[in-house]
Amino acid sequence: MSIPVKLEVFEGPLDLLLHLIEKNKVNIYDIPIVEITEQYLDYIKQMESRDLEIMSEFLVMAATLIKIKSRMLLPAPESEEEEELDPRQELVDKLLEYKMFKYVSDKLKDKQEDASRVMFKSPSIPKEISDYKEEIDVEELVGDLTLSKLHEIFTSIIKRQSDKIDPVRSKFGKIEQEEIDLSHIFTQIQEYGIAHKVFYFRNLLESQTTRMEVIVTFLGILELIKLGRIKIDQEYILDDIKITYMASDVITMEEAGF
Amino acid sequence: MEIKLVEAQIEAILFTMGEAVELDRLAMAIDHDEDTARKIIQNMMDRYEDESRGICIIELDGAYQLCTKASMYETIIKITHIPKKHVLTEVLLETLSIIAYKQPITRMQIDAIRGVKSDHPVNKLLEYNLICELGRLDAPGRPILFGTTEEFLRCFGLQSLDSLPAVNPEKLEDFKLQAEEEAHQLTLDI
Amino acid sequence: MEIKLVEAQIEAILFTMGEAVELDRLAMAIDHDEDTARKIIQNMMDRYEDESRGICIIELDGAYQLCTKASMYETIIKITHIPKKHVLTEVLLETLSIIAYKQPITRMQIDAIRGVKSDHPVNKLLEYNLICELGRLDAPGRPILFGTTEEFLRCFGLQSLDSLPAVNPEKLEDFKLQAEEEAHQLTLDI
Repeated sequence: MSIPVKLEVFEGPLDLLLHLIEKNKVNIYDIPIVEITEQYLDYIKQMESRDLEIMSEFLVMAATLIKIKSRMLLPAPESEEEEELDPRQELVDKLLEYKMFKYVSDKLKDKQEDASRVMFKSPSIPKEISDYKEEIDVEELVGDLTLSKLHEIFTSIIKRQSDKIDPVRSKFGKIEQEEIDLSHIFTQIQEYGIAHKVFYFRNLLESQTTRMEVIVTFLGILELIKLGRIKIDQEYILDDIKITYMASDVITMEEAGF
Repeated sequence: MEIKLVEAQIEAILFTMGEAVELDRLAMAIDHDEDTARKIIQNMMDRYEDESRGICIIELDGAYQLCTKASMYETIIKITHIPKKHVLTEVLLETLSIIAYKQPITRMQIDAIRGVKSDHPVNKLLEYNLICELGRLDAPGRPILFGTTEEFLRCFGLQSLDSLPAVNPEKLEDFKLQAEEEAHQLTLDI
Repeated sequence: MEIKLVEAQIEAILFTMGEAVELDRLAMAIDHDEDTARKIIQNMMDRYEDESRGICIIELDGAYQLCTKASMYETIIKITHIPKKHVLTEVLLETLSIIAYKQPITRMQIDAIRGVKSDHPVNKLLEYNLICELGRLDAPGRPILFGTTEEFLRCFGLQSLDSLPAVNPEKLEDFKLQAEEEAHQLTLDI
């Protein structure tokens, strides 16, 4: 798929999704999830964000889309008493809420423009009322606040702060931010595939623990399905995904065309 | 006339102070109760509407301030340079509207609605004094709660939070209809 | 009425400028010659004489300025003496306690501990004279260092900062251990 050379900048995954929905002129209540997910993934592949924080937020949404997509591809359980909720519902609600705030922020912008035409005047207390420096009675302000109360407040702040420090990670010392290399993981999955032929998604994750790595691995799997190099089965919902590697060689990401 | 004198006093106070003056302080200064003070000010506000007046009284959350009428803008910029106010970017506006409508709200709740981290816009809005900390939520981690300031009301020409543009459920329905219409006009190629 | 509009414009200009504005500048802004402008202003001055007005226009050497009437003096003194309500909010207390125990401390360090920009509470505490600037840190940007004032000591009945209750290092260790234990009890479900 061809993508415009200059990528638009989006504030976040919801912003991007809304844009795609509008661009495709589709109903937000009935998002063609397959199409939108594909375009979404195309977009984030083009993103050259060095900012892992931002990138990971886009990736989390990618994973959500993929999850919804896979749930929609599954046949709905037949004899369920309760009617199955549309897997898209939660996302739709989020999108609508976000869209609503985009709408009101536009309204507020107009209001601000109108209001900026109004001028105020700075105080002009006559000089002779020289004692106008508003007296603040500090003693009254402090009131019955005691030192021990102040101490208590400080202690709780410090406690909160040490709670925030993850004791496990903080022991690692300085953590170098790790670049997650999609092409490397892409190759790894295939090498694993050649060695094992049939394996489970969970097997791939054994050595990988960060959320980012899980997401990237999952993206890699999706690419390989698209390329027809693997096939996946999942007998029951939430069951581990069984992967069968069908090719016998390793293809690089460049060769695969991205 | 006693009432005329009180009006003059209120005008003088608002003119001198420049900033918004709370009703209770005004009432105290003119030696009347708050109800009477409010009525007198309401009355004055009506009379400032006269087309020969270039200034008016605005209400900001129970405080009153003198300012020029918006229609005077063109004339004023002829004579004086008006410093540009902060231009709020989309991100800031978006974050600000979430805070305005959902206050008191924590940063995490803002993040959840926006789908992205909001530290930066929140700090910028604090810096511009458009939002402030309201305290901490009584929940694990005791996260900070944010809300809007008087400056926010002034900057957006709002009397109080009640005068925020309404977002009613009907509006959501509108979005729905709009989306459906658009969808009907197209043949989808899924 | 055209003349009414011009009056409104003059009022708005004088209000915004605050200071005295020369006749020729005023005339230019309202698109009239100086004679007409002067006549209109004279007329306005008469009407400001009404007892319901607290402000008036004065002429100073061919320039005009808005100011409060002399008779309003007592009222203005009164309002400036009615104190605003000041309270040490949760936000202020938190910031004050950090400064008291960590002084000398920069604003950035306060931000880091609180997890949010703290310009506003710091400025308020400065205004209340509970904290003051102690100098500058010898580091890039030479940030200001803050500490508590004598006023602070007096209000809390302290002889010197040494009498601040200590937060001992052991206590800190305790916190760390606690946090670690809690972390161990969690099974990570990644």
